[in-house]
Formats: sequence, C-alpha cells, structure tokens
Amino acid sequence: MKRGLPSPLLSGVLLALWLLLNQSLSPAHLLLGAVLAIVAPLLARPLMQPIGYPRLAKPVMLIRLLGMALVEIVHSAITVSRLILFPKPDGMNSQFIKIPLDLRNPYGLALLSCLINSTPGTVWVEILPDRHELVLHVFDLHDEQWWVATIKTRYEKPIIDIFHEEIHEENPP
Amino acid sequence: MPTLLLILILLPFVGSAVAACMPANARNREAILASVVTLSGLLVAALLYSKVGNGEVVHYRATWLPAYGVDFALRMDGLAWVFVMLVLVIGLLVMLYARYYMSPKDPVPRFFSFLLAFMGAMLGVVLSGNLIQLVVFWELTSLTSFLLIGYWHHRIDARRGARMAFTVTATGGLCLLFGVLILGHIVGSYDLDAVLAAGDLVRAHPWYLAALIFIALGALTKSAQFPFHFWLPHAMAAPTPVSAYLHSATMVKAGVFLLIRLWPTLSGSQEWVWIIAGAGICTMLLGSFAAIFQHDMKGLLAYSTISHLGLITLLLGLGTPLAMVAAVFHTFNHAIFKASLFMAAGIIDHECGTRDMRILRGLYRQMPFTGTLAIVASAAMAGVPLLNGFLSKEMFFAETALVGGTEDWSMSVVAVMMGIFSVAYSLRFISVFFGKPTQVLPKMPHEPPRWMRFPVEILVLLCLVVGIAPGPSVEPTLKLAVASVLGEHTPAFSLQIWHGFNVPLLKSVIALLGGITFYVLLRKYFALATRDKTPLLNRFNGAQAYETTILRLGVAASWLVKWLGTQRLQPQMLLLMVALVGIPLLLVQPLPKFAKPVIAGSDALFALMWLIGCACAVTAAWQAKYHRLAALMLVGGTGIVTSLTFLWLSAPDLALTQLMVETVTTVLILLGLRWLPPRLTPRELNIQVSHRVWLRRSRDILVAVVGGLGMAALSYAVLTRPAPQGIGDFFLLRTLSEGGGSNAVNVLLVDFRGFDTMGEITVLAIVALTVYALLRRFRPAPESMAIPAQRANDVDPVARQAPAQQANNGYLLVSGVYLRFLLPFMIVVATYFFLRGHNLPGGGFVAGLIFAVAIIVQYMLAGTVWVESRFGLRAHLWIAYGLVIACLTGLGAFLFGYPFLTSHTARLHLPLLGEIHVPSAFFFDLGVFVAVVGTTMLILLALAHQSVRSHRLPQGMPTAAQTASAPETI
Amino acid sequence: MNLAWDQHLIVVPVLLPLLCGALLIALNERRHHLKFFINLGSAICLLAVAARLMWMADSGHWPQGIGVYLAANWAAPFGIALVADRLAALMLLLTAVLATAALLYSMQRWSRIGVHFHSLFQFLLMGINGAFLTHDLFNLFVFFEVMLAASYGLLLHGYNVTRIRAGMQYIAINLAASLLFLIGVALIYASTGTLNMADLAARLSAINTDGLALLKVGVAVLAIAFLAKSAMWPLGFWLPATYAAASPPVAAMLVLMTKVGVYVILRVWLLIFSGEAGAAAGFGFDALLWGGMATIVYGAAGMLASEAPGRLAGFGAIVSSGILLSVIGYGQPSLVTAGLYYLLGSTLALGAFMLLLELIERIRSPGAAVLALTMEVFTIEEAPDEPVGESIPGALAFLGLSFAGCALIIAGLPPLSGFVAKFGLFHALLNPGVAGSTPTPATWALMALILLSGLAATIALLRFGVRTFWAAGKISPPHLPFIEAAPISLLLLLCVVLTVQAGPVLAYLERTTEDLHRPQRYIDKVLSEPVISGPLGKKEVQ
Amino acid sequence: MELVMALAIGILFGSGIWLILRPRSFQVLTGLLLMSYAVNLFIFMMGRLWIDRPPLTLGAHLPDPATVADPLPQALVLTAIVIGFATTALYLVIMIGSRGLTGTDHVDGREPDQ
Amino acid sequence: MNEMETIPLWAAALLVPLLILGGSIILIGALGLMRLPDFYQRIHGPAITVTLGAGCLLIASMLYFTVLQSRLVLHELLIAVFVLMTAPVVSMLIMRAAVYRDLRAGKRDSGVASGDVYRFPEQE
Amino acid sequence: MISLLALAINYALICVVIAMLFCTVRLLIGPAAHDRVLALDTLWMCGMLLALILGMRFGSQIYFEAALLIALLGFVSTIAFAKFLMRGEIIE
Ligand code: NA
Ligand code: NA
Repeated sequence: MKRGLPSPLLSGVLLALWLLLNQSLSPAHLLLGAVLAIVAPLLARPLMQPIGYPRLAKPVMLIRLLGMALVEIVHSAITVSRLILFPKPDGMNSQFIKIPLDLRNPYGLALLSCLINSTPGTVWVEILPDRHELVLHVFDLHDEQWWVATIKTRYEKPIIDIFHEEIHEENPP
Repeated sequence: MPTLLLILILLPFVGSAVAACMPANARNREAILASVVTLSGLLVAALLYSKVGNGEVVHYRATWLPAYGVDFALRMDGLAWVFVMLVLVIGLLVMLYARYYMSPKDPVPRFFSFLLAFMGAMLGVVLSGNLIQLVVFWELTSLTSFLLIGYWHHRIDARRGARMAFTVTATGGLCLLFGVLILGHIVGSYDLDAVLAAGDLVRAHPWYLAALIFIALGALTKSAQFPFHFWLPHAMAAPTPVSAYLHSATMVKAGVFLLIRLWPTLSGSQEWVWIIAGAGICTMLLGSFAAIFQHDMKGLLAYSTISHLGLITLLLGLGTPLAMVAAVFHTFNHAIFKASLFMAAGIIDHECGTRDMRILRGLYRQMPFTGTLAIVASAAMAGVPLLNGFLSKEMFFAETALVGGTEDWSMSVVAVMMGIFSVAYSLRFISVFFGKPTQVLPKMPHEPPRWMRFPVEILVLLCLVVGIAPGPSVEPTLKLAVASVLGEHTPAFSLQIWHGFNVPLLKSVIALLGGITFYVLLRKYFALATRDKTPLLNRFNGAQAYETTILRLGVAASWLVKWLGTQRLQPQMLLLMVALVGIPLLLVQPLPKFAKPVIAGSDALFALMWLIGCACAVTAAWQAKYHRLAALMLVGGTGIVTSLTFLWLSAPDLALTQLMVETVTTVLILLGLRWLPPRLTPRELNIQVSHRVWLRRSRDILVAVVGGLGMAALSYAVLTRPAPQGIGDFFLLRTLSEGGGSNAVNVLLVDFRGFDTMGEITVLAIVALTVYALLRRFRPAPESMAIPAQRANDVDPVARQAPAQQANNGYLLVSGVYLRFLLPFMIVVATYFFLRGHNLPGGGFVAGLIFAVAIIVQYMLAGTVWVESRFGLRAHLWIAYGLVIACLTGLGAFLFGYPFLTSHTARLHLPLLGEIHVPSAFFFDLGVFVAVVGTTMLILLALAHQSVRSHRLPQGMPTAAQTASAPETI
Repeated sequence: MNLAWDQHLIVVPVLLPLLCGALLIALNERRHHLKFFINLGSAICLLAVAARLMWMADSGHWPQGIGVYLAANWAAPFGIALVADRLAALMLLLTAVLATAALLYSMQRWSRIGVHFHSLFQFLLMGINGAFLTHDLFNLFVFFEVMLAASYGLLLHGYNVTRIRAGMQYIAINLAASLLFLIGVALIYASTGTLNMADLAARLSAINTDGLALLKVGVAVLAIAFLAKSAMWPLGFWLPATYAAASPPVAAMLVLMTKVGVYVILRVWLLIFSGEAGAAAGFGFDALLWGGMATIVYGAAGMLASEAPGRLAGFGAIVSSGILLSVIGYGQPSLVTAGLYYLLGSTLALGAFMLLLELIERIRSPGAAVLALTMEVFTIEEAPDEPVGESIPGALAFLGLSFAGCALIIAGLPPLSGFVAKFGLFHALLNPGVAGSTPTPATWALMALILLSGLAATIALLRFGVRTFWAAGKISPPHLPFIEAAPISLLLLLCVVLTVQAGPVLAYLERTTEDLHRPQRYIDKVLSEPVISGPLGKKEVQ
Repeated sequence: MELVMALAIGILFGSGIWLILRPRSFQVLTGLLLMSYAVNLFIFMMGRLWIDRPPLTLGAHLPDPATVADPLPQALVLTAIVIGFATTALYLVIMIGSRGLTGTDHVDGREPDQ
Repeated sequence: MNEMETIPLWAAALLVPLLILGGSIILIGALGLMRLPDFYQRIHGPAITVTLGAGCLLIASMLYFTVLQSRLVLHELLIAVFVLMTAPVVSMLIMRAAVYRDLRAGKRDSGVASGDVYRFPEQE
Repeated sequence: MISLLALAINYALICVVIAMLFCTVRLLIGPAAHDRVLALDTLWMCGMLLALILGMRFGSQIYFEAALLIALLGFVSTIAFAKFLMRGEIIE
C-alpha cells in the first residue's frame, strides 16, 4: 500500500483539488482525479524523500489550531493596519527576537512558520543553525518574553502534538 | 561541313583537358599531343577550304539562349578561315618550339593545356557567329592568356604582368560586351550576319557613337593600343613561346580582327576615323619610339608589336577599302616576322641566360645560323625590300599619302617617322649579334637544338616567300579574306614587289636611311645602350598608372566602405529604427488620419495601471546599465501589467501564458546574470562622461521618442478605425462545431493554425538545442569563476553549506517543506490546465511551462546534483518526443486521405463515464506540452549546470574532455 | 473524396526535415555516422521531392501550374495554405541542392565539432522550405523564425571569439528585424483582416484610403525586416562579418538565406503591388530599385576593400542581393526572368565559394600573402629566378580551378552562368520588349553598376586568387578529402549545366515570371482550392 | 482606452528603442524584452479592444462574432510570446558566452577604443 | 453588469462590507510597503494584503459566485490554500536575504541590528 | 443596494490598482534590492487580487484561472530573486 500510495492524506487533498478545480463530481472527473492523486505523489516521491510525506496524529487539534490562528490573524491585521495608517509619534519598536525551539519535525516547523508569517506583524527570519533558535522579526514589540511564551505554548506545543514527534526520526534535522 | 566547324573548335579544348592530365615531365608527349591537335585542326580547316574558298559561308548552329535570340553559332567565311590558319600554323610552330624551350624541370602539362585552351578560345573568337558568343571567347582568351603569362607564378613580374594584362583586357571585354549589347539592340539581333548587313541602320542610329566607343574600347585594350598599351610589355614575363604566340601573332590581333570583322557595320563615319585612326597614330608613334629605348629584347619586341598594331589600327581607321587590304596583309606579315623574332629572342635568352641588350654582344660568332634568321626577320620588320614587311608598309605609305591628298602631308610625315623609328629599333635588336663578344654572360651560348630553330626557319622562309613572290603565295588568300569583309566593295589590287618609283618608295627610302642615321646618332650622342628611361615618354608610365589606380581603388573602396557602412552593432540598430520610422513616412502618402480621443469610464483605472507599466519600463530603460537586477524586476513589473491587460481585454489565454513566461524568463535571466561583469557607475569610478557621449545619448533619446510616438500613432490610428470584415469571425463560428473545442484561441493554435504551432515548438526546440550546444563550450570570464561573494564570507553562518545540505537539513529546511510539498499540487494543476485548454483558457503551452517551473523550483531548492541523482529528466528526449508526437498526430490524417493536421474528434462511449470526446488535437497539444517541458528544462538546466561545472574547476578552464563528457541527461 | 497521394508532396519539404530533425535529437551524438546518413538521406529525399514538385508545377499536372495544400483541411484564407508553384519548387530544389552539398562537406569535420549539428541543419531546411512554401504571412514569420533560430545555432556551432562576435550582431539585428516583421504583419491584418497573401491581394480593391495607408505602412515595415535579412544597404552591415565567421557549410546555407528575403519580397510585391493592384500599384518599387543600386555600390566597394576571403564572399553576396533587389524594383517581367537565372547561378557559385574558402585557408599562409602585397605595392623586384615553373599538385589544381570557376561566376565573366545571367540582365534592360519604351536614367545606372560591380569583383577576386595561389610561396599540397571536394564540384558542375542548358532553364524561368506577373490567376486558384470532404470531412465549404 | 493603450505601446516601444541602441548586451536584452511586450500588445490590439468578451463559445448557442473579441490576433500573440521567450533565452546565452570569451559585455564583443 | 441584478439583497449586504474591507486592507498594506521607514518594517505591510485583504476578497468571490450561479462555488479556497503555502516561503527567504545582505554591507541604519540577535562583523 | 455592490466592487478595484501603484513606487525607489523584490512580489499578489475582482465585476469565471496561477506560481520568481540575493546563484 505504501509503495503505491505513499500518502493517502496527500492523495485525498489532491483529489479534492482536482474536483474543486473542475467544479464537478462527474464519474469521469472522479476517475481522472483519483488517477492523478495517485500518480502525482509517486512522481514527486524521489524529491520528497528527505522530508517524507506528512502524517497527522491529531487532525482535530490541527483544525483547532488553525481556527485560533485565524482569529489571531484578523486581530493582528487590524493592529498592523492601524499602525500603518496612524503611526505612533515615537516610532515603532521593531525588533528581532530569538525563541528557542523544541520542535524538530520539518512539517511542524513549516506549519509554525506558516502560522507566524500569516500573522501580520511577525516575520520568521530563520532558525539559527547551531542552537536551534528561531529568529522572528516583530513589527511592534512590547514584551519579548510574552512573545516567547506565546509561541512556545500556543503554537509550538500543539504542533508537536499534531505531528506526534517520534524519537526515531527518519530525517533528523 | 558544319560539324567540322564544331570539331575544329572542340579539338583544342579536348586536347587541353587531356594535356592537363599528363605527368609533369612528359614534354615529348605533350608536344606531340599539341601538335596532333593542331595538325588535325589544320586538316579540318583544309577540308573547309573547299567551301570557304568559293566565297561560301559555313554555318554551325545549336540552340543556346533562344529567349535572347542567341544561339551557339559558328560561322566561317574567308576572313575567319584566314585567321584560323594563322592561329593554327603559328600555333603548330610554337608548340614545336615550346618543346625545346621549356626546361625539363618545368611542369609542362599546365603549359600545354593552357596553350591549347587559348588556341580554342582564339578559334572561338574568330569563328563566332554571334556577337555575344564572340565576347565569351574573347574573355576566354584573356583568361587563358592570364594563366599563361602567370605560368612562372613564383616570379613577381609574372604575377604583375598577368594581373595587369587580365585586368585591362577583361575590362575591355566588359566594354565590348556593353558595346555589343547596344549594337544588338540597334540591329535587333546579335547574329553576325544580321549585324554585318545592318551597317546603314547602325550608323544612323543615335546610339551608334556609344556602341562604337565601347566596342573600340574592347578592341583597343586587347590590341594594346594607346593608352591601354602598357600591359603588353609587362606580359613579356610569360615564357617566350607564349609571347611569340599570344603577343605577336594571335591574341593581340583579336582586337584588330574585331575591327575588321565589324568594319562593314561600324566604319564609314567621321567618329570611326577619329577614334580608331587617332588611337592608331598615337600607338604607332609611341610604340616605335619607345621600342628603341628598351634594353630587354622582348621588351623591344613588345613595343614594336604595339607600334605595328597601331599601324594596323590606323589603316583600319582610315576607312578606305584599300587600307583595309593593307591592314589585313600587314596583320599576317607582322604575325610571321614577329613570331620568328620572339622565337629568336627566346633562343638567345635560352642560350645566354639573359635578354639584356646592354650585355649581349657579338653573338653572331657563337650562333651564326640563328643570327642570320634574326637579322632577316628584323629586316622584314624594318620594311627592307624583298621581305614581306616591305610590301605591307609600302601599302601603308601609299594609303597615308592618299588620305592626306596633296595638301595635307601630316599623315605621311607620321608614317615616315614611324618607319624611321622601326628601322632604328630593328637595328638595335640585331646589334646583339655584332661587336666584341662579352665574357660576362650567365651561360656560354651555342646554336640551339635543330628542331628548336626549325620554327624560326619556317617563318623566315615565309617572310622571304611572301616578300619575293607575293602574287602567287599570298594574294588569293588575302583576296579571300578581304572579300568576305568588303563583299562587293572589294577593291581590285595586286601584290607586286615593284610599283615603280613613286611616293611610297620614296618614303621607304627616307625611312630606311633616316632610321639608320637616327640609330647611329642615338648611339653616339644619347648613350642609347645605357639610358634608363625612354626620353620624352618617361613621364607617362602606363604600368605605374595602372598600379596606382588599382591601389587607389582599393584605398578608395576601403574608405567608401567605412563611410557607407559600419561593423558596430549600435549604428546598425539605429539605422534599423530610423528606417522603421522614416521609410513609412517617406513612402506612404497620404498617412492615415487620426480620430479625436474619447475618454470613457474605466479608462482612468486603465491609465493608472499603465502608469505603472510605463513607469517600470522607463525606469528599467534608465537602470539597465548599472542596476541589472533592478531593471529585471522593473521589466517584471511591466510584464505583470501586460498580463493583466490581456486578462482585462478578453484574452485569458494570453494572460496565462504571459504570466508563466514572465516567471520562466525571470529565472532564466537570473541564471545568466551571474556571468556578467560588475558594472560600476561613472560616479563610482570617478569618470566624467564626455560631451560626445551626451550628444549620442540625446540623439538616441530623440530616435526613441520619435519611434515611440510613431508606434503610438500607428496603434491609435488602428484602434480608432473600425475593424475590417476579416477572417476572425470564421473561427468563432466553427470552433465548436468543426474544431471540437469552445476556446477559439486554442482551437486556432491546434487546428486552424496548427501549422504555426508546429513551427513554434520547432523554434523552441532549436533554441534549446542551440543553448545546450553553446553552453557545452561555455567558458566563464575568469572573474566570474569565483564563488559568489555571498558565499565566500563568514557573515552568513550557512554560506558554505552545500546545496543538498541546505535543503535537507540546512537553512532551507523549512522553505523546502513548502517547496517540496507543492510539487504534486503543481503537477495536478499543470494537468488541469492542459486538459481544459481546448475548451477554456489553458493548453499545452501553459501546462508545459507550469510543469517545467514545478521542477525548476526543486532545482532551486536542492541544487542540480542532488535533484539529478534522483530525478533524471532527459530533456532532449522530451523535445524529440514532443515534436514527433505533434508531427505524427498531424500525419495521421494522411492515412484517411486528408491533409496534414486535419483534426478529428473521436466520441467514445465508456461504461460509467458516459460520452468522452477525444479530439486528435488533444494529442497534438500533448506534443506541444512535452516539447515545451523539454525545451524549458533543457534551456534552464543547461544554464544551471554552468555553476556546477565552473565551481568544480576553480582554476583553469573546463577541458575539452570534460566539456564533451557533460551529461546528456540535461 | 481523398487527397491524391502526391498532393501531400507539397508539405513533405517541411515535414520530412522536422521529423528527421526530431529523431536526430534523440539519437546519441556518438552515433555520428548514422546521424550523418539520416541527415543526408533526408536532404536527398528533399531533392527528389523538389524535383517532382517542379515537374508537377511545370508539366500541367496542376491546372495553372499551382499546387495548393490546405494544412489542417481549412480553406484559404482561414487555414494556412501552402502553395507550390514554379518559383517555389525551384527554390526548394535550389535549397536541396545546396543543402546536400553543404552536408557532404560537413561530414569530414564540421558536423562533429559540436552537438546537435544534424538536427539544427534539418530544422534549418524546414524553415527555409516552409518560408518558400507558405502562403500565409504569419506562418511565414514562424518559418522565418525556424530558419533564423536554426541559423543562429549553426552559426555559433563550435564557436570561437570571432564567431560569437559576429553571432551577437547577427542575432541582435535579426531579433529586432523580427519584431518589425511582427509589426508589419499586424498592420496588414489590421487593415485588411486577413493574413493569406492571395486573400490580401484580393481584398485590396475593397479597402479605403485610410486602410490603404495603414496597409502600406505595414508592408513597408515588413519590407524593412526582409530587406535587413536580404542585406540591403544600409541594413546589411551584419552580413560580411557573419559570413566570414560562419563555418563553411553554414556560410553556404546563409547565402541561400539572403535569397529567402529576396524571394519573399519578390512574391509579396508582385502579388500585392503589381499592375493589377489599382491604387496600390507600384508602391515601393522605386525604393527597391535605388536601394538595390546603393547595395550594389556598397557591395562592390566592399569587395574591392576586402582582403579576407570570408568578407570578400560576404560582399559578393551583398552585390548579388543588390542586383536582385534592383531587378525586382525595376518592375519588368523579362528582367525578373534574368534575375532569377542570376539568383540560381550566384547562389550556387557563392555556396561553392563558401565551401572552398576553408580549403583555401588551409593552404594560405597569411605571412606570404602580406609579403607579396608589400612587394607589389613597393614594386620590389625579386632576383629573377631560373625560369622554371613549379608543379602544382592535383589537390591544389582542383582548388585553383574551383576558385577560378567560382570567381568567374561571381564576377559574371564568361564562359559560365554568371556571364549568361549578366548578359540576360543587360539584354532585358536594353530590350524591354514593350514598344516605344526607352531606357531611363535608371536603366543606364543599373547597367553601369552591374558592369562596374563585375569589374570590382574581377579585380578583387583576381588579387585574392593571385596572392593565394601564386604568391604564397611554396605551398605544401593540401589534404583534400574526396568528401570535401565532391560538393564543390557538384555545385560548379551545376553551374556548368546551368550555362549549357541555359535555354531550357530560361524558358522555365520565363514561365515562372509569367505566373508571378499574373496574380489574379494565382489568387483565384488559392482561394478556390476546395477542402476535402468525406466521413471525417466535417468541413463543407458553404 | 484607445489612447491609453496607444501611449502605453509607444512608451514601451520607445524605451525598448533606447535600450537596443545602448552598448551593453544586457541593455539590449532588456530592450528586446520591452519591445516584444510592445509588439505583442500591438498585435493584440489589431483585433481591437474588447472588455469581457473573450473568444470562447461556452453557451448553448453561438455568440455573434461581432460582439466577441477576434481570436486570431490572440493566437498570433500567443505564438509571438513563445517565440519571444525562446529568442530571449538564446540572446541571453550568447550574451554570457560572448562575455566569457571576449571578456566584455559590450555588444560588439570588444570595448570601443576611446 | 446584468449578472449583478440577480444577486439577492442579503448577499449584497454581506458582499459590500467584505469588498470594502478587503479593498481597504489591500490599500493599507501597500501603503505600508511604500511608507514605512525601513525594510524590516515594510515587510509587514504586504502581510496584511495577502492575509486579511485577500481573505476578504476570496470570501466575497466565493459568496458572489455561489449566489450568482446558484451552486456552491468553493474553488477560491484553492487560491487561499496556495497563498498560504507560498507566501510564508517568500517572506522567509526575502527576510533572510535582507538580513545577511545588510550585515555584509554593514548597513547600520537598516534596522537589522535592532534587538540583540544580529551583530555586524568586526571591521578589519 | 445592487448599485452599492457595483460601487463596492469598483472601490475594491480602485483600491487594488492604487495599491499596485504604491508597490510600483517602492519598486522604483528601492533603495535596496530586497525592497524591490518585496515590492515586485506584492505587485504579483495585487495582480492576483485584481484578477479576482475583475471576475466579480464581470460575473465571469474566466478570470479565476489567472488568479489561481499567480497564487500557485507567482512566488517562483520572487524566491528566485531572493535566492539570488542571498547566494549569488539561484540553482547551485
Ligand atoms: Na507574518
Ligand atoms: Na469579433
């Protein structure tokens, strides 16, 4: 099964993609979509190898996380808009901050970066190679510790759970 | 009979070809071959005499250029026959002579081959039945004579002489062609018979003078007449047999022959007399005078030839029938004695190793026999009685007296002067036999071999026979020749030695005595033997003038080319752009009119969008020199606006394609940008930009503004006119019913105009192959070989990470997750765009580009080596298969009897899925898709591989072996 | 109703090279011989096809001598029509001949020094053939691009500094010219609503003044593009350097490519602006005439000024273009006939010359040539040697003879086809065949220029030949493989045939010219060609 | 609208002209890019301007051709875009090849002597 | 705009605020990009464009077409997904590029030294 | 209300175009290369949104694909630029 269908999740998503693109549920499209959903990951597999395909341990938690992030995004967007339109007289406190990370799973890191970057006001810069610290740039920084705590508890922890990080990683970072 | 003519003319050419194939040292075989050919020719000529001797004209005709009324025509009348005999008889003697003259070390095949070819060409001139063909053979004689003069081409004089002779005579030939064309136009035919019959018509025609001048130019150059005579002395660099043959007996007589040939048509006018006789007089005097002061025996003979040719020309120019007779007669006499003299000079040269008359003395003792022959021939040249030269000169004197009448003696004076000079140079020539023998000769002279002297003996004998018994020996032939020219106007004449005491005889005596006196005086008081320059005439040096002219011509041409042209790109582009603006403005009358602009609601937004596009474009133009990256991004901005415009203005297919092309182009240029040199602004370099540069820039701005305005005006003119009832509607109406798809643009691409698409993917394939081939030999500039600055420092902690490391566990790890995860999505989306193309925006192009970009992203992420170790995309095979799929789809129609690319939609009824339409255009589009993927990948990857290659080799260039072993997979 | 099998022959000159080229990409470079023979086989097939098409056009196989092929089975003007008439077939034949020769020549060396030579060569043939056959302006653009792209690739094949310098210039100019081509086509479409040449000519009468002006601008812009490609002064400065830099077989094909530009101008102009064109008649003819004459002057001067053989040949090609352009601009049918004959001869000879040049380069020692030049300029007399000639090895003799042959044709000297062509031009100029017409200053100017350019060519080629073959000192006999000599001989032999058989050839060309000067017949035939109907034939003409 | 498009084409083309007259090969490349935008738009305009009238026949009955954009110029532009991309690639590669061999990025392959 | 006539009032009442909000946010984001003083601040401007701005418009579009075509139109979701999958890469890479470029170039006024994460290399 | 909707769509359209103008200003003035890259990327995004709004304005789905394509692949040129700035080469 794994040989022919490396990632059922991905294949499902691709099938959904196909059907959405074609806006049709006709048998022909289902068939074609299924074929593509199987073939495309197979084609891509050699290049995916270092990270493998993602496996979700707790999909529900993912949805909750996304919901939370959505609210955060809207909130931050409004904050940033305000700051752009009405700049503070004494200027913004834009800064780089470092956050030590425990998360190692590449997909987890990607998800984290997606959430952080999608949230206006913060930009993921990089993970410093030697100490595994995340560098963020914050548009208007009030309290560095608050940020560290928020990221670690509200984002990192759920993500670690979602991807159910195992001890024996296929590809240790 | 007519076939004989053909044989006569073909024989020498066949002989020439055979001669060329013989071994280098086959002197005897060559000579025998040449003699056999010539003898056969003589035999044929003898056979032909049975007709020609009766005054008949023998014709041979074969169609050649019927459209222009030009046949391959041979025509033999009396004149032609006589000239044929001249060519063949002297030819035979020269062949024999050449056998002994040429050194055993000389590679003779070439010599005899050229000589025979020349003979053929000369026969062609004489026998041509139409004027165009005559010009052909005329130029052939120039060509062969060029090859013969240059036979000893390792010698500079031979090369110069050959070039000079060819340039002058070939130019004359061009003039002749022009003249003949005019003549043909006047007569309405190039046929010789017609032309000869049309004398009155020609002389009355307004173009007569032009025809005359150009034909005369042809004849005068060939016969070395003033002022074109200078080539002849330089042609003496040829081996002596050549001089004896070409430069005394035959080729130089071609000009004379032409004047004789066209005499009935062209002569008889005041212009004829002025031009022909004028040239004759000048040449005659000049040549004979200059001959006296030559030191080279052959040089003397050459000038004497010039002078005698002048004499003949003068006779022809006089335009009286009797002068004509004299001219023909002297032509033969001159051929006979001059050929023998050349041969004698050749013998002396051959025996003594020099022809310099300042050294040669007292040769009579060593070579009495040759000496006697030479002295007799010289006497003939000087016009001593009892020799042939005397007779024709006598006739000449008579004619000059006749022309001037009793009042005007000038002509007679000129004639006598020429006589005096010729006696003088004849004496100079024979002076080598007298006096005390010198000891400084390069070789000790002896009598030449028996058979080398034989031709001279024959010729001298002829001098005597003709001189003593002209009536029986030569008169019938002469009459035959003259009658064929003059026809009913042939004068009655008889050749006799003794005409009684009369004016011509007096002139002869004066000439003889005067000549001797003149010679003695010159020797005594003028240091004739050592003078370097010809008195009076040394100012005019034709050869120097020629060389200077040729040199100046080259210089002037270089100047002209420089002035009229350029080798730089920028002026050429400027010209192209100026032409783009200027030519329509100049040529098109009236220019299209413009309507008043109408501003509508959505225009403001549109204008705003194009404000962006234009600002980007103008800034890109401004930045492209020093800030390439910025310029590239700015162009990208214009690209986005362009895509959006397509989208907005009802061209979704274009928008999609433009978007993808934008992306690919950006990647492409970024791949290349690395190899360009850094460019610092003048400010950074502290350089002042000169005024000239600013001027140039202002000019270019002007051109750019005018060009831009022109394009804007054109666009506006088009946009404000209603569209014509074009072919566009047709496609819309049939795209669904007959094209099988609802997207008219796609159906156009794969069906209506599938042929275009075929060519288009071929262009892509070609470019990809070219790029690949080019980059295999790519050699980066030394300074761009180094690892980029970004990676050669310690500021960035990951600067030295290897590509695969970056992506798999380095700084690109997180980005890599996105980029890798996106790959299957991109593949599905590419498929989507591909499949829907026929009915909705999309299609093989866009899909191919999406697919290619999807893979390129992986390359950007993990580097060439890593990706290719896992995922071998053999791009060149994709290209091949893409083209083949598309082509075979088109060819499928052949099987059903339809033209290439005819499309058909198969309607399949499948269980569960229902009716599926599979248009053949689908497969065509598949070919397009595959080809586009292959092309894009090949181009981008060939570029990308350069980094890998050049980093592998930090020092030195990629070696050939490494270049050749670059993987085929990309 | 099925299409007769031999009707498909019209499209073969495009498809065969395409397929061969595609297959050759897939073949590994190491199988050089196989690749070569596929390539050659294709070229020879093209020769046969072209000959057959010529026969079909000339023998009454097609009514009016015009074969129309509707690609994709769409009637003109909607689909793309290919048209094979006498002229197109002739040009196809010329292409195939030159290609065969160039290819043979390339076997020894040039096809191996880089990759994908064979594919590019086939694609070049495809482009050239397509340009000769297509009857659609935009399709013409596509085939021009195919041809140019392939020529870029071939020009840069195995590149070095000179070649890449020339290539940059050639490519930049042609890219710019291609943009002009597009502008021209767009304007023509905007003003007439069609791209098919016949349809375009047919629509001229219905067009209003404004539209006519736009059309003229379009055609003028289009012409600039073609003229840049056919190297009319002052748009052709790229040519000498390009020709000099290209490898011999490529240079030979480049010679043909300038003629493609000329061909298109001939075709378009005679179709659109001939006497039957009403208000548009005669547009631009004068510009062509005088531009052509300027080109002759420039080319002739260039020949005189050139020392390097490649540039000499390049300027020769410019002269040839100039003569052809002025012939078209002169606007007289009989002159066009002679012009076509000239085109044939000069293309073959210049092609052979290009191939020959490299062989000549092998024997030329530049030092000796310079020395010889100095000695001639300063008339330094050598100590006269013993008058003993030097024997010439067979290979050298071959080179010398071939050079002489090429030189004679290029300079228009007798006895080869160059002279016949020149004579034909002069004859046609002096005898226009129309009662009461007298020569104009243009007649005399053109004649004089042709004459003088011939003279210039004579002087230049003579100088070059003498310095190369005679003055170069002791020449070691060159290595002359048969496979390199054969194509040159082939081309020159064809010139000889052209001379000897000038009568039939000229008769054919006269028929060709007649076709060209009767556009209405042409238009009717192209526009009335029926599509194939039948079981698959969903396309009935309504 | 017509005026805007005409001016836009003019400005793009003019910028392109300026650039192709410049001495550095990258400038010429940029110029060719800009000019091909202009020319593509120009060809496109030959079918006149249509807003929201793409040449698709999606409905059950055929559209009136007079109310839909002309598909032909679009097809031509599509071909022109692709060929333009190809030639850009080619010019780029020759540009860097020339720079590597001749040591300069001047369009003539040599620095002008000044 | 005939199609618009068929939009029911309730849908229009939802669409109008979405469109206005989306448009405004986009404008503000771009304004930020243009106006903010240094790069590290400017990069936050487009973030609101691609998240909230694009989100509003995508929802509007989905709603609009669902109502217009009387069927569920969800494919705008794909755009949202793709944007979410690509925008973070872009900002990560640009950000990182900017940081090290500024560090290398020693641009002290660029804002890269704000906070105590990055330091300029010792000048030699 | 319907005309209000039309107005709103137009408003969004105008906003997007003006946003593009702002991006262009940044693209033109830079000053750093990464500023321009950012501006260009935002320009792409605005292009995507413009396509989306055009779709609504004309009530047509034709414009969707362009937006989809930009959403999926618009970032490629940006990351190419970014990589070029960071590494001096885009494919190592
Ligand atoms: Na963010
Ligand atoms: Na329409």
